[in-house]
Amino acid sequence: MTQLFSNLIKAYGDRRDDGVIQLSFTLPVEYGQKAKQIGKIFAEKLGLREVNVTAVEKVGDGFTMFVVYGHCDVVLDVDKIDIPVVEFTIYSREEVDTLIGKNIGRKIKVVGACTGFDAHTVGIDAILNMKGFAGDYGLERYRWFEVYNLGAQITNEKLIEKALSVGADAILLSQVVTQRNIHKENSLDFVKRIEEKGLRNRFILILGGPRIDHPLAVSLGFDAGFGAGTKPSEVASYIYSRMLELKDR
Amino acid sequence: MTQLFSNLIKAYGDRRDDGVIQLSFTLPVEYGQKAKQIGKIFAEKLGLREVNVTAVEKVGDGFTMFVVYGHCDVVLDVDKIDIPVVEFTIYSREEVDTLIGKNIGRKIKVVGACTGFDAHTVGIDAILNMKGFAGDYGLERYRWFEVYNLGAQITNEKLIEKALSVGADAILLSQVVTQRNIHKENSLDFVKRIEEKGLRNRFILILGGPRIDHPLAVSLGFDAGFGAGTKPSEVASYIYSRMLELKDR
Amino acid sequence: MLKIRYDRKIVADSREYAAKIAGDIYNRFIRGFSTDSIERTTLRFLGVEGATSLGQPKVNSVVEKVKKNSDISLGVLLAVAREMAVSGADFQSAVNIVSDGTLSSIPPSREALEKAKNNIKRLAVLKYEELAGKRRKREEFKKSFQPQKTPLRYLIVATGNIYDDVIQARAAAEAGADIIAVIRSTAQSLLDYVPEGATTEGYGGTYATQENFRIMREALDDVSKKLGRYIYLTNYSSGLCMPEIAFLGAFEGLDVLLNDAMYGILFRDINMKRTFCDQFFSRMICAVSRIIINTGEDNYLTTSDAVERAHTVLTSLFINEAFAKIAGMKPEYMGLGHAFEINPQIEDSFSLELSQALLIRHIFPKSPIKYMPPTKHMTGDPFYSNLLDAMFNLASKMSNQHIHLLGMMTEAMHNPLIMDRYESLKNVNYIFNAASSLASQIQIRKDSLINRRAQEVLSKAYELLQKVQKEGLDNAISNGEFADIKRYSDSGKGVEGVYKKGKEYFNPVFDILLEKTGGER
Amino acid sequence: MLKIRYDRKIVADSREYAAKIAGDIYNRFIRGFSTDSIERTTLRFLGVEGATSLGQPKVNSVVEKVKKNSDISLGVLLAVAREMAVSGADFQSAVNIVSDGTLSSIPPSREALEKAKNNIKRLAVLKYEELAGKRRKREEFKKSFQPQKTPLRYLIVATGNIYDDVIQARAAAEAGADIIAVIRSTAQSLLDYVPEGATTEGYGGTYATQENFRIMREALDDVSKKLGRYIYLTNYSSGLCMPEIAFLGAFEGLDVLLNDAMYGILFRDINMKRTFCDQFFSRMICAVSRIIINTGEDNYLTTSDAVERAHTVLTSLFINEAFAKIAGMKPEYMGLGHAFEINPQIEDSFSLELSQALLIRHIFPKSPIKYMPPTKHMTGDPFYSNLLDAMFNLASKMSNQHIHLLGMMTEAMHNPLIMDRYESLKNVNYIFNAASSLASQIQIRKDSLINRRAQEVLSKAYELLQKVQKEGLDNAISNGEFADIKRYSDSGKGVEGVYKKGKEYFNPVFDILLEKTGGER
Ligand code: B12
Ligand code: B12
Ligand SMILES: Cc1ncc(COP(=O)(O)O)c(C=O)c1O
Ligand SMILES: Cc1ncc(COP(=O)(O)O)c(C=O)c1O
Repeated sequence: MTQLFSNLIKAYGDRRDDGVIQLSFTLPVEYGQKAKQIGKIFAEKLGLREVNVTAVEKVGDGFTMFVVYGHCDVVLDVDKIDIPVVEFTIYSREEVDTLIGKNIGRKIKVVGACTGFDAHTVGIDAILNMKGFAGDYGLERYRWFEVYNLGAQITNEKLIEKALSVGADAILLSQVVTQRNIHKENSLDFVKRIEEKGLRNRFILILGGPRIDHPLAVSLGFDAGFGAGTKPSEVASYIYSRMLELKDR
Repeated sequence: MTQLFSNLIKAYGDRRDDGVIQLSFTLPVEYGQKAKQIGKIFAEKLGLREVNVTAVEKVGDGFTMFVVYGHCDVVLDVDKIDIPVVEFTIYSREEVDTLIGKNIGRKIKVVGACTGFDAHTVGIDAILNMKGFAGDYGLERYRWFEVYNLGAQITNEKLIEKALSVGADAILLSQVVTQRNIHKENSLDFVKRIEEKGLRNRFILILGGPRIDHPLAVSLGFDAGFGAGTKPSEVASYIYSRMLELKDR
Repeated sequence: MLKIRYDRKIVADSREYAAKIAGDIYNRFIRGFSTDSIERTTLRFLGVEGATSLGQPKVNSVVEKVKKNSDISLGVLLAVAREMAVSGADFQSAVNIVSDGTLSSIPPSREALEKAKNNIKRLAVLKYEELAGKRRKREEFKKSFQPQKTPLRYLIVATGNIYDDVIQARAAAEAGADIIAVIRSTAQSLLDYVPEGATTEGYGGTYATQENFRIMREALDDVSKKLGRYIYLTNYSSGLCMPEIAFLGAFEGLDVLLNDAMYGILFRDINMKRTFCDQFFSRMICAVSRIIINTGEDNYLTTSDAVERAHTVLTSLFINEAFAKIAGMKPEYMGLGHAFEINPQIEDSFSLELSQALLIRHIFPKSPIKYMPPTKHMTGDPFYSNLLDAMFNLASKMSNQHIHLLGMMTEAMHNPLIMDRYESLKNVNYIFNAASSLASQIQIRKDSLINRRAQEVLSKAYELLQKVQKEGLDNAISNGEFADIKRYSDSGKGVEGVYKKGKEYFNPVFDILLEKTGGER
Repeated sequence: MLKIRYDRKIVADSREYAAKIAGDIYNRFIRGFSTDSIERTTLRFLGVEGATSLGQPKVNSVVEKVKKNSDISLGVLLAVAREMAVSGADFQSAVNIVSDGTLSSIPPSREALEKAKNNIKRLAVLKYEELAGKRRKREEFKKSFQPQKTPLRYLIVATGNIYDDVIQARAAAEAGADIIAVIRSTAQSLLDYVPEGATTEGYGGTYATQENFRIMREALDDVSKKLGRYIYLTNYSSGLCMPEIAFLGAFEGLDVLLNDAMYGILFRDINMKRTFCDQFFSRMICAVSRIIINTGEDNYLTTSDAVERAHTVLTSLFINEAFAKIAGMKPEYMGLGHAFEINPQIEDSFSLELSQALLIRHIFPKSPIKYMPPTKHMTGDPFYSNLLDAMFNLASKMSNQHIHLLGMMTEAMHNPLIMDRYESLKNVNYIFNAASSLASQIQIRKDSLINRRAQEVLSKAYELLQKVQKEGLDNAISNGEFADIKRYSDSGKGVEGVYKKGKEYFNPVFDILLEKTGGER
């Protein structure tokens, strides 16, 4: 365990650079004398050293679950990692309202929905509805936002139509179900439709959901992405600062 | 997710060969906007695909903990894995006693201890003392075993001396503390001393402890290894069958 | 059981209000109406199965054709009877003719029609007996096992592939599950037909089909024998095909069905009238087949706050109970549902949960109450989320719930992996055993938060019932009283499939069910 | 607090037996004896520190030399006083001379000796005042913070490197820990000297040294200020250097010390007489410095069964209490220890644990009881083991224990990783908050298992005390009454370091401590 340069990092168990991590997984092997070693070899193949198989349990006929601790040699050079981050100042609701009034001078229109088969409205409601989330009021509560919340289970096409018809500034898409990457497929479909209509620069496009993050959203063609625990004021602040940028151009 | 041949296995999440596993680890990075992506890249470097970073939490200044689920492409050919297993029949205490009486015809002498700095006696006591473990009586309770339990915190040297002085058939070494591989070092030291004295074939050498398994014990130079949850009757059965083998030779 | 204090008079009054609320809906929206799905169920009941050459389920085709070529308000069976009367065809052939759209336009003679109708009536009696026979056989099979200790351990499988589901279900049963629920593909509730055959796809589950029911039932019967413990099978009937799925479930020996009087309205935007009719018919089927229904009040707490709106759950339970009574169900089969969904960061959250759980257990003492685990506040950290499940397990054991849905420590991540389910069972097995008789050793203090909270929730539920009774349930729903969701009586999916029965409406299956269930209507 | 029923008369009688048991040991083995470590502590008390040129701690060197060149039974200080008297050296110089082994063989004049002794006495008073000053300053510092809610969250750090320990301790405090315990390297208890300086190695922890104490205290004071919450510091004094470490701990501002009257005998095979003397002296130091001691009865349940031998814990607690009283400790500083160690597969294990926890909490109402987490039955599956900790947390909250050791879900694997500790805090924070007032809302039924079990454990403890009193504690230990381990009065480590004090034994530090503590002897 030699100490690495400070920008190079390894996993930290209880000492710098010890590389300790924990794994759990199930293998389709019968529980028995050999199972533990198979689990060990599996972890070794993944690149762990000094593998400690701490649990080997039968989860069903022909299936064995493992818990493993081991040392892992993955080294990251954090300075070299380039991560897109959303750069904007987060204001309170009162501040955002004042700023929009002063610098934009008109109501910002946003249209939001959870499209596709996805019926989870709680997330988009948390951002848009009066009630808000974790004590932070939703966009409907803002003086300078005009909100159209279309709920869930509508098509991407409908969402775009609505945005056009009300003359929205921003479209907020929520995606909660991620099984077999349905959220990515549906988001791509949404962006494709926008692009086909030549509307990519017409709207600020925002993607949100518990498994969304900014880099993912950007890679799917959105302007920004917001994940688990997002507060409405963060989204409001982002939209405001984006509007300001667009105005300046 | 193509189905593999039946001897080739991948991790099983909820479908054959989906390869899903779970990880948790801590990185020495500040909790913040970038942390999640660093965690993701870490998991990808380990070889996971479609990494889902489900938890990113601050465990202290400069330290962030991650929980990750992802797909892992490690494939094992279970048929090709060669795992040493201890081959012997497990008998009950009554059976072992009858068999020793019949086929060995004299008391088998065993000496056991937990040597080095290791002070954990509960494991070796579970195997040797009357009381036993999980309802299975210890070797002291057997008619045909003569047991010398030296407890803990004695040296390897003393254990060997005692074994010689009582004319033991088997030596039972327990190792519980494994921090920084002290158990391996101490076990190797034990075997080295035995070998230096030219006594390797004089005793059946058995290693035990919660992190011991048969392959490890064999690699350290023992005849057999026993891990967590071992019952005394298993050890008794093993010693008996080894004695029988040695007698036949 | 651990006793709590609350005003029993308010409970009695609440029940009365609920009876009025449901009775009003029955009179205004159910009695005198039929729906596409009721008609299709009738056909299935009489043995119509399979698909047309275009792949459409035959029962759908028949109903569609009757709507197009005849008068659906008189019931599909009248159209079939007519065809039988005119062409002399037997029931099945007549059904095929109607389905093909080639039904004759000549009006039948009165006598021939009577005869045909009588034939169908006889067939209905026969089929009813067949179903009853199945039910009896299953009950006998069940009786050949020792009854399990409650709370029963209910586990979901949701791989999206029925064959993988079988693997997971077997593993779960072996690890200690008492009930296996096969989760349906998302949005099946919006399909206006029941898919056919064994299915290997879906999101978040695979389809509820007759064949899937059969495959899983067979597997579980096999495991039951192996383990010497009866394993219950659950699926979902909610949605546009509620009565059809109820029938298929009954036919294939399911023990439990998700079936709520309002879930489809609120959470799937299915039309109110449609849902009211369908739930009634489907519950009559459950009643005669002694299927335990599960209601979905737990869902309310995913969109509403579990502390502020706890009483809406209780209000809805009273209403669901009243609807079930109208359909002729016995309390022993009313698996009313509630949930452990309070924000875990609230001080005394456990006491509040326990209070709610005890209150519901007391108010519906004979019902196999279904208790749902924490979901909304589960996080991406499985170590932590597993603890919420532990406290949920403890609350369930201490209040002796009947059907205990096992929580998953990966609730916030994905459909359960095989090991998630296994860990969940380890959790529940540990807690139930460790706290085995805890509840019987303690008493709740008179002036405690637990008692105060129970009384508060009850009073609020009562007030809401009063209000709903005044407004009418349809209007209350339009006002967003439940789950903070608003729905209107003339919108929503499936509204086009509801019709007022004509004077000559003919449906002996309906009649038998009405007769056999003898509900409070 | 949650009330349980038990016979208070038996408690009073048990206390009497325990007082007799400890008194007997005091008379036979403590009064009139000193040990190597007591002598070394005396020197440290008077300011002797540092190492010889050979790297041996000076206090060890002095004692060794006195044993070799003079009469240790009269106390090291008499040898030092003699040297002062003969050579006119001041205290420190005289100490160095003795340490070098070059002490003069000429007998001092009576007056010179008296003067030297008086000088040392004055020094002792001065040093005592210094220590008392430190204690007062710390108490003031502590008072500048809001007192924390009990149970206090006690977390261990055990990296084996004091600097890593600091990192982990800070992280733990930030995540909510109230007490940080720095685990010692295994087998330090067998070292007959206290290592010097900051240490970065050890197995399962790093050494207890004065410098390590200082480093960690400084870090925690800093964190306390940052968080506005006083963070307590704990280390271990058990072993061959019990009184020395107690003194160093007191000097460096530790709040809690592991310090048991019998642990070293049973678990480290340290000689009985040695331990009895050392614990007495070390506890006098803790008494004057208001350090909370922690006893180690929890350990009994790692070698004995926690159901069968639960009463041995209680018996031992009575005895530890009696010894502490003799040393002049107040109940407020007696952190008597017990543990949650029942096999989790036993039905009603939680009720049994709760019963035991309540019983102990009731019998020692003023003491900052230390409650230890499950360890023996923890498994290699952290998801599962975390649940045992959750139920332990619940038992602790429900019985309002004082010092709550956080369990680690990786107890069966390794010393805690940084994330293990974090998860453990999440666990305890959730449970304590969720069950915040639960205990005040319930009552325990008269005829419950919990009450019956409490009475049973108490009765058995009482019987054992009776027996021990008859046999004498030394013989009871030889008979294996505690932890199923047998130890004999003339064997064990450190026996050569115990001696009967001669008539002229001189030790003003001892005298001051005896005077200031005024224990029940
Ligand atoms: C509540 C809930 C439901 C409710 C939904 C009610 C409703 N009207 O929304 C009901 C019970 C109806 C439901 C049904 C189903 N659900 Co659901 N459900 C959940 C649950 C428990 C909580 C989700 C939630 O409300 N979270 C609270 C909100 C506030 O958090 P959030 O969504 O993350 O939103 C925040 C951020 O992400 C962000 N955000 C979200 N959207 C947006 C959009 C924008 C523009 C921005 C800026 C930010 C933003 O801001 C919000 C506030 O911070 C989750 C499990 C869980 N604990 O996460 C499962 C879960 C999401 N459901 C799941 C599934 C599979 C289903 C079903 C398909 C199950 C089935 N087969 O029947 C059905 C069908 C739903 C469908 N067709 O989509 C899975 C998804 C698995 C996956 N990863 O693909 C989950 C994870 C449960 C599981 N483990 O199986 N569900
Ligand atoms: C009880 C216990 C103690 C007791 C020991 C009492 C005693 N006389 O044995 C006390 C309290 C004294 C103690 C002290 C310490 N302990 Co300790 N202790 C444990 C604990 C909780 C349980 C161990 C146990 O008794 N298990 C029950 C027995 C029956 O199981 P077993 O040992 O696995 O034995 C079975 C098999 O392995 C096998 N077996 C074992 N030996 C042999 C030998 C043969 C020949 C055969 C055939 C089979 C066999 O058969 C047995 C029956 O099935 C474990 C944590 C845990 N849950 O595992 C920590 C643990 C082992 N201790 C640990 C540590 C670090 C210590 C200390 C060093 C802590 C400290 N710094 O003070 C000290 C010092 C001990 C020392 N010098 O070695 C660590 C070890 C970490 C590591 N992997 O290296 C653990 C894992 C806890 C932790 N997470 O930190 N400990
Ligand atoms: C009563 C009820 N029916 C049905 C469902 C789910 O079915 P679907 O997603 O197909 O609407 C639920 C979900 O929890 C439910 O509570
Ligand atoms: C009272 C007491 N002292 C000391 C220790 C540990 O110290 P050591 O391992 O150095 O003996 C323990 C362990 O739990 C204990 O309970």
